[in-house]
Amino acid sequence: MSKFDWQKSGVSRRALLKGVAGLGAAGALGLPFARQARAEETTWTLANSMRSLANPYHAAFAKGGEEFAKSIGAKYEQLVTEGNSQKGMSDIRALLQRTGGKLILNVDPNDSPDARVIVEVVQKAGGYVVTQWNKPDDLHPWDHNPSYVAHMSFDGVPAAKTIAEALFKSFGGEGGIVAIGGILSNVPAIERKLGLDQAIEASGGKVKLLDFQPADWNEQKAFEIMQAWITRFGDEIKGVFAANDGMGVGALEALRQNGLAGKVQVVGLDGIEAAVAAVEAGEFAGTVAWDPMWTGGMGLAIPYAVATGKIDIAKEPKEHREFYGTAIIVTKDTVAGYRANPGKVDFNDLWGKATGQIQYRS
Amino acid sequence: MLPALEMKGISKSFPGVKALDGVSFSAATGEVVGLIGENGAGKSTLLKILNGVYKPDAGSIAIDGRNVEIRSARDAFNKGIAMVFQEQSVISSLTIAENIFLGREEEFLRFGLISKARMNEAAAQELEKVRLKIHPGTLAADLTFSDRQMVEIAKALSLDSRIKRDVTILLDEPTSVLEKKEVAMLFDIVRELKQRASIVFISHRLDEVLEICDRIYIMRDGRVVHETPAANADVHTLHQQMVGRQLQHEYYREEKQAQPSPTIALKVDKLSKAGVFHDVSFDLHEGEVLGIAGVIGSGREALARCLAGYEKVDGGTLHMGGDVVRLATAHDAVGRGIGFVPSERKVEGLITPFTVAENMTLACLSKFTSGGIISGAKESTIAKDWIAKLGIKTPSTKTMVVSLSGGNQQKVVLAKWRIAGVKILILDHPTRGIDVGAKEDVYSLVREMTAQGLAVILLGDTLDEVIGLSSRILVMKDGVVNASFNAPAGGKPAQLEIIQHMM
Amino acid sequence: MEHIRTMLPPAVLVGMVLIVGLYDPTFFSLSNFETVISDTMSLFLMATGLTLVIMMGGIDLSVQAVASMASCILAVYLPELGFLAIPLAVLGGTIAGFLSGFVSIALRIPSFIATLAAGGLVTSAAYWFSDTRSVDIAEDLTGRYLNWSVGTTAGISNDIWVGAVFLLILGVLLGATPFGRYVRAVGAQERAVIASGINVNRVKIATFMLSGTMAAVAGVMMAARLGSGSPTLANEFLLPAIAAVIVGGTAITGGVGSIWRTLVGALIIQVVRIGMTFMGVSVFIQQIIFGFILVAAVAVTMDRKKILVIK
Amino acid sequence: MALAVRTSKAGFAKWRAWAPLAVLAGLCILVSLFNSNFLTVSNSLRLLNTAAIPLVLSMGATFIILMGSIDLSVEGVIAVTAVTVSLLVANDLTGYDYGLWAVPVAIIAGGLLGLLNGVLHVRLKTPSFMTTLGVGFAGVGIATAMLGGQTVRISDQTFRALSLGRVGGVPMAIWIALAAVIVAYVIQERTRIGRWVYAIGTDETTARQAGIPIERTRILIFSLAGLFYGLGGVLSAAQFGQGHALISQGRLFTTVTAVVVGGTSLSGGVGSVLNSVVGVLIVVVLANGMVLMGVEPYIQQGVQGLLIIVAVALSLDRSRLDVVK
Repeated sequence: MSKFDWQKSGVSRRALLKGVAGLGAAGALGLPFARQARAEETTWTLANSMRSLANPYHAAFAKGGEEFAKSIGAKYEQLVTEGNSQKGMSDIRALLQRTGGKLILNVDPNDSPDARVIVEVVQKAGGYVVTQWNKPDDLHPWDHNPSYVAHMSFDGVPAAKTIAEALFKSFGGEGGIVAIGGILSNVPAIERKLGLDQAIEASGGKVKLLDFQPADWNEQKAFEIMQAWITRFGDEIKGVFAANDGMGVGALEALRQNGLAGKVQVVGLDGIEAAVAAVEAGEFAGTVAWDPMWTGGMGLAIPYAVATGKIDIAKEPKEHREFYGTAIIVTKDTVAGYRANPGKVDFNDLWGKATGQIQYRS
Repeated sequence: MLPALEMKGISKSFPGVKALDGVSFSAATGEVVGLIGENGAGKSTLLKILNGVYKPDAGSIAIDGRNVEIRSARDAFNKGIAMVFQEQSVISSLTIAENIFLGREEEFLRFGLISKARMNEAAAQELEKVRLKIHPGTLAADLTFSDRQMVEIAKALSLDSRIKRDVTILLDEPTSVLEKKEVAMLFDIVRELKQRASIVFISHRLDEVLEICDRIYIMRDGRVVHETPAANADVHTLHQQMVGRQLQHEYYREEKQAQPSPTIALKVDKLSKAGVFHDVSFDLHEGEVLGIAGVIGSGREALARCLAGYEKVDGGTLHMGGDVVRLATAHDAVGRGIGFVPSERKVEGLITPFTVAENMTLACLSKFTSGGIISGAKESTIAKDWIAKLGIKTPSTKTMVVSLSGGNQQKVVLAKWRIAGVKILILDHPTRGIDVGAKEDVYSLVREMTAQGLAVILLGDTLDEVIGLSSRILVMKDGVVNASFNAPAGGKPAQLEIIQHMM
Repeated sequence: MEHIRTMLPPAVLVGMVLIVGLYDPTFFSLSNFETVISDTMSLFLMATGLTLVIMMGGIDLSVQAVASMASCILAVYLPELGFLAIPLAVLGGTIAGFLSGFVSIALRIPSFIATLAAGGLVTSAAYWFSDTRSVDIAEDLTGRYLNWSVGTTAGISNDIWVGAVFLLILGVLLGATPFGRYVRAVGAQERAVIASGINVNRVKIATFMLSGTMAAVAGVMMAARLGSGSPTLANEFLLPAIAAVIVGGTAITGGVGSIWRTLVGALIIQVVRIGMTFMGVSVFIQQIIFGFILVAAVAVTMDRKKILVIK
Repeated sequence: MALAVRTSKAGFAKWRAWAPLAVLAGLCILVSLFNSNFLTVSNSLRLLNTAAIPLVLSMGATFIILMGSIDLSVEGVIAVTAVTVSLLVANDLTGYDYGLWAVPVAIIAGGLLGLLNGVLHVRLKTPSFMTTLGVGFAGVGIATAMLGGQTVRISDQTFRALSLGRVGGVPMAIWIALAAVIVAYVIQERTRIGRWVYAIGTDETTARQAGIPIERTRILIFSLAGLFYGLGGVLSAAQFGQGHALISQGRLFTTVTAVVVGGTSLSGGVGSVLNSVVGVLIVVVLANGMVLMGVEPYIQQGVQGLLIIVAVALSLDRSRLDVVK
């Protein structure tokens, strides 16, 4: 509440007024907003880097990082790529420069290839880095000791499979479904589609995939595609699979416009608030919560332990270097429990939620 | 009685030109005042000052005896002065009614909305004044050129019914695009209107001026040189006063007029363009200035543009040096050695934000290129050369042409084609809007070019110019060549002879 | 006065560098400058071709799609074709540029729409080349074939050298050849260029082809840096690239501009972005400030003398 | 004018005015050949419902483009207004509950951003392309900053009825879009600034000569466009039940495309808000149709590109443009 007021009346107006004042003011402009003095030489700066704070998943991711930093009293920096790989990497370089390499970075690379470049620059500068979700298959933390501390991910395939099966169950395990994918070339999009395909195969021909369309992670596009599907397939559609919750919500709203919300169930992944609420309302058959607070906090806690000499990362086993987190399947049955205990993160239990070494397909 | 409008000692300068120099002028209600003079004499500048487009450097304007300052077109309108522009100012995407009342829609507002019905009704009344029987809701884009002109006039006349006092209407060459019938009608309107208005009438057509005006001002080089009641004037004296010199042949460098060579530079055979001109045939000889006379709508402009490859023809053939040539684009024409000096200098002739040197070399850059790179040295050498040759007044070769005077700009265009080495040059109003000194330079240049064997097709700014410069004159009317005159040095045809075939 | 105008964009850049550097002196280091410049190169290269199109008075909205497609072609064909994959990828961009130009000229469709639509076609092609995946480039292939982009020469990153080479080539092309002059002339007053007998359509097509080519070069460099090609690799690059061109002082209406201005523009954008990170400006307001600095920078760097009506 | 002769428009050119409608009809026929459900009442309503937000946005964009300018701030303005309205109606973040009163506030917020566009563009004399690009960036930033990294979900069902409710069996959003079209049409046809937009877009010099206040009109039109985007933002929030900075992703180019496909010329002066209605429907039917016809997903963008070229090629009246850029 108070945060909202501050943001709205303070920052935006001030920025608006001063932004116009021209370039001379541009430098001065930054000053009032500087959140902290420059880094001192001796302490570590912690930073999370991700696509954007405008989506709920990453907002929670950032919060996890902030909380961990608060818990140890360290400086925390937030970087966003705005979907632009180049910007993401430039910001990281700038931060390395500013901190003289004393940087602990937890990064969700904009695109998997970015990870290699990021690891290399951090290693060169003497910082520590953990990557999330995206990295090339042949890039491994143990090849970059000690800077590249770990890669964390969630296995999209089994999660998507489980959630798809929850969807099938919602309509009795027999009928047609439609599926909305992410950007075709994104790794999570590919994994989640694969999980769906496995679930369909496992149904033994009882569930039919009527159509698959990518909506590029965009809820608006998902909305429009869903509208068209309702026309094309009518009541053949028994369920909707969306590769993330945002698109799932878009599809749900299209169903709602046609009086089908709740009648045709939707599933998604990511566990955003809107989706969890829809599970409670009986409109989503389920979602998968990735525990972004854990991702955002633990991605800094582990390298901090390495940087401060608490652990020797080179001696850790591979399942502590590349590992999956614990995905929480949220369905009608489990949602109450999930609400009651949304997964408190214990920053001292470094690998408590790790669930095995990452497997490479393909 | 006080004159409705009086200007005293008005002066106005533009970079490089003194457009008006101490001009005094008056018009009273019930009077049609003619304003004549060659292009560049300062008439349009005077009108634009009255219309608030320009501010005078010196002098005063009085309306009904009170000194006023005219700040904008809107202001002029509120003070009872309306103008019909020489360049049309009808907006094609609006209807006739909307054009008439553009910027003055208040009177049709009801709860902030324009009542189209009332606006159309009011517009219909204005259209009636110009006897235009077209629905006022028609888009201006769908009108013919002369109808647009009538709309323009209606727009000015709408002042009459909206201002309580007597008004002044400025007509800047309103007849140039009108048919004879329409001109007669316009004159009826003017006669009717002058009961309660003073009217300033500008035209190149001296007979029209004599017919409609009560009093005539003759301007030359930015000054009023004569003022005479129309009853005492005749075309011949008016013309002489306008041109201001007895020795026509000296002005046009007649002594240097070359004898055309028998070699044919361009043979035009039954050239046609649907609805514009048809079956035009002539031979253009090397060293010849071929003048084409005709009113707007005679097809001569279109013919010139076709010969320059700007527009496509529908029929007929062109021969150059024994080949049949097709001039589908300007690229083809230039490739064949045909250059065009357009009337719209700043649009088609020059790239105004480019430098003098860049403009001069534009048509033949390859000549100044070695290994794919433009040689700045070569470029500036040739530019300096031509600046000297043509007496172009410019601070340097690197000056943007936008800052040169009209005459100097035109010389840059001519230099461009000379540098490109064209064999045929088509001059479309080459002296439009440039001052007398520059005009004489252009004339000298034309003589010099023809002496070197170039062939020139001339669409003169004035008939006088066509006669003075040309060695042969074609007269076009309604898209066909109506007559042809030889005009050797010392044996020039008379204006009236030619005008007969034009009208 | 003319010279002051010309020097405004670099002055703005220097001013920004000073502001950031005074706030945090670690910004002032050779290695940091090298990093900043080298990070700017892909944006700069993408903006170079665009500069030509904008100077001509058009716009090319397909550049990011073209760069992405080039990255896909490179990644897919590098294992089979080796070095040849590089010219192939660049050629892909040239063809895409030709397509944009052809549609715009032959059908007389404004370049805004023609290139927007062509961008859609190119994206489809990128998906087709990459089989809708992002394609990794193996490290040994990068070492063997792409060192000209990712390595260092004389202690300076090769991408800076590549950028410098193209700055030189395109600078000369635009500043000292007939083609460059025609491009500028078309932007300033197309009808006068036509009237001077120049085949304007050819100039236009060539400009679009160059734009596509340079976008592809940028795409190849991005793929080399990231070790992968993907149909979405250059997403979010289009608007910054246009901004780089305009902030450098090239007029959106055409006729005025140059390649070095675009380099300066790209550097300004990079310094603003990096500078905010250096100064610790909250990410929540970085974008707001970025937006207004863009407007302010254009207001300062724009040369209004040659532009009559601002739309 | 060098070329004094201007003949009345030929019959073919007249036909062009109807080309966008013909393209739309052709497209509809094509799609219904593949899928008979296409031309049903329920699908038509669904299409119109999908078209509602783009319609509202295109109304604003049309005025800007008619003026010969461009507005790239669409997405930023929508983001700000969607977030504003989400925070003011009953929601899970702020505790405010102003109900429908939030709607005018959000729309006015859009208008203010539009005003900012106009003032910066006119006063700083920066081209609208860059001004609106900058303001657009800033808008997305403001929306992000307003939420401060949090998410907001709307719980106010009265507000959501703006999108979900039905009147006479027709979704509310369609009625609102229809109202927006009517308002835009009245502004275009019956108000002074509506007519001045044409005058400015066709010939700014003449418009100035006629005493039209060019600067003020430009600023007003940018503000007006902001109001329409604001309404679009409100409808987006109502449609998805939440507000976030990315809610408008992808709206910019679809809006401009729709306006141009409808036959409004980017060089100004030619077109109408009604053209944009047709243009939006073409774009929406195209997207809908590709799913209905089962076009392979990865070539959809290509097909869309091709069809846009075809549509624009058919509907542009090129006789009016001597130079195409």
